[in-house]
Amino acid sequence: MKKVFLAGAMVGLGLLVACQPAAQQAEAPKKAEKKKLSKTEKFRIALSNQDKYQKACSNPTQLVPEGIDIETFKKDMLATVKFPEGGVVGKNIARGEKLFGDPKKGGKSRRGNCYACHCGDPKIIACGNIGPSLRGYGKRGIDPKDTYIRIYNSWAQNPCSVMPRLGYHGVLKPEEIADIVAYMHDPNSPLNK
Amino acid sequence: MITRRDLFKVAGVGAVALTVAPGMVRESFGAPKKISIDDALKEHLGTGLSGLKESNLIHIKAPTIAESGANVPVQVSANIPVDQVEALYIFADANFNPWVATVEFTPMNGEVFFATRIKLAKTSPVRAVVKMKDGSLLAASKEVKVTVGGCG
Amino acid sequence: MARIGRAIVRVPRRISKGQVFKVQMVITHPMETGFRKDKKTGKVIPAHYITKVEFLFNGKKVTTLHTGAGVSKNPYFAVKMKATESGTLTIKYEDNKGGKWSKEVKINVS
Amino acid sequence: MKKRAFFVSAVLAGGAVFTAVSLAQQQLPTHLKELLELGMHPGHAFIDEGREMFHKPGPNGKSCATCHGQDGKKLEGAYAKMPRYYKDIDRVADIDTRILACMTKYMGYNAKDKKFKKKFNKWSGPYRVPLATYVASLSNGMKINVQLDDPQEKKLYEYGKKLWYMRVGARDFSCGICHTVLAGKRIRLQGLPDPVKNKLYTHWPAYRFGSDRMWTMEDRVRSCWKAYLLYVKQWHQKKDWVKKPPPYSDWVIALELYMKKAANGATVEVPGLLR
Repeated sequence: MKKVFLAGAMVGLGLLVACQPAAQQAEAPKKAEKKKLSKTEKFRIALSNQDKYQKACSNPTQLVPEGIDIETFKKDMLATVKFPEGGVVGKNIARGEKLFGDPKKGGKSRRGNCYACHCGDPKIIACGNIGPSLRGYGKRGIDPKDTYIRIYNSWAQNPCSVMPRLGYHGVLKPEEIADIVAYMHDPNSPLNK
Repeated sequence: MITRRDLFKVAGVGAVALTVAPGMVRESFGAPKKISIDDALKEHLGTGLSGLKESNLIHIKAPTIAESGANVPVQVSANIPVDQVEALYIFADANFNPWVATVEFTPMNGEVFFATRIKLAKTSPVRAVVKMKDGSLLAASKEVKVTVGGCG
Repeated sequence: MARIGRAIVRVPRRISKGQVFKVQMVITHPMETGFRKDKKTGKVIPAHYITKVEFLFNGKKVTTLHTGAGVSKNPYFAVKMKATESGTLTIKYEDNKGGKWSKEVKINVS
Repeated sequence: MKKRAFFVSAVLAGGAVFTAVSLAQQQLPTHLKELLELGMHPGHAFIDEGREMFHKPGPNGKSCATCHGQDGKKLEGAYAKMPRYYKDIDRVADIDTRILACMTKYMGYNAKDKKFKKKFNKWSGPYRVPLATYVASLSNGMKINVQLDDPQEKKLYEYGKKLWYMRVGARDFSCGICHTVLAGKRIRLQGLPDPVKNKLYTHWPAYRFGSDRMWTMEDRVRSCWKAYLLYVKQWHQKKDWVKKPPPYSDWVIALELYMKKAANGATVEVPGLLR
């Protein structure tokens, strides 16, 4: 068991040294890929994929970064945000709605899954109260760019927030986030009616 | 009454058996034909929705919001002497086959009571219909909202 | 699978004469509707569900349940009955694939 | 005898609750409460099945009962002290791991037999879940009492604590995010419990009506990891996903140990009923 932890720690250190945002890591695939990894090995690597910012947030207080100054933290995070070519407000509102939470499936969505934590469309009852309600979001006069950054990398505004950094990890592509922003700011969307 | 249900059952099983055969009638299976509540009532009771009499003697206990449609607890009781009752029917409107269960009572039961867990395809009323010995049909219903549970 | 058809029944331990009591049971059964597809193979899982449950007390019919695939997996049923004498409650149940089982419970009236 | 008494009291209590509950409409799901009011759930069938399995001889003729006594006499209270260090297998084991070790070490099942392993791991399999439920039910009514006497236990406990707060994966989750920081809030309509503060280990293994399955804590912890979206290289390439830690691994047992130690003093009530 000792070995397990040691090995894990070593892999972790190795990756920490080469710590880069996931989006950048993707560009340099390694040759070792061909070797088939055992499940145990895979899990160990996945755990050691923890980046330096996640590590800073992994203390019992959870929502306060440890070891990194808050301003630096925000600046680093903001630097990772990539903007789509067509601007932060996308055109495909229907796609935005589906990513936000498909009303046909009771607000389910494999990608955005916003209703898990936020309420919005009054027709969807099964919405969480972890985040603030997004009812009438478009009417609050919030800059769409801020909305975009919030979804792309919420830690740029609110370090160690519980909101997943959806763009940073590549869960949503920049264009997809732009569509969600469009859906949230559209005056005709059920959120704002 | 029983022969009718048996017929239906046979038809249902037959349809499934057919679709299991590879490639055959897949299309018809892709969208199984939904039986409307009216048809289901007609099939089991011989009359549609209009033939039911709402009654406050029948109580349905079911959750208002269900986190999982697969397991909705339903308890039905009725303030009617059991020897006047022939059977109790439970229907769920939005299911492909709205008929869920039939309970035949005898005086040995002492009380009109039945509890079970049922499947609900989506938000819909759950109906309980009591068929009296004199042939009249008393009904009650309760709307159950089915939502997505957990993280979704 | 051997476990299909396993049932557990609960009745109160002591029953006074003429008292109305609850009989609860859980049957282990998949209750397949026949509409569901196997996620891995994409094939339709054939319907398999309990069709009939009979409650007999000392050989006399108490209740018969006719059920369809609308009842949940591992179905739970509860009915009430009254007894004026001790005896055996026999519960017979069967499914649409020809499975037949029965379960006996002692009822002690005091 | 004890069990019978429990039936009666359950029926009586059920009746009392039934009349007392008002029909007030709530916006929160009343689902679980109403299911509990039914008084009996499929979890109880697993105890029955486990009892039968417990007395069934393995390939070498020995059954669980051979060592542990008829009806698990010698195992009463054992579950309340698990996970703990076992000398014979030289590791800290939770109930699933312990059952696997017993079956392969003493009952003649072959640990390398893939068929057996698959059958054992399977949710609907005849060995792991029913046996775990049955053995856990033997500790019903007893107080959870996990002690860290062995250095291995201590080490694993510390590691479990670290894992609890470790934020990782494409969703930046840790166990603590949902179950410490956000405890009391709702994810959709599901209330988030705090298993550490509120000593919630008491009702596992539990029947979860959302999936219609009996879950042991091993299953529960492992499927929590699924929500993390852990990945080796890129999360959106399916082959790189790491959904769950391997079964019976120290990662799982460490978390179990951390949670169960926190539940010390609470009374075991198996099987539970949850969403």
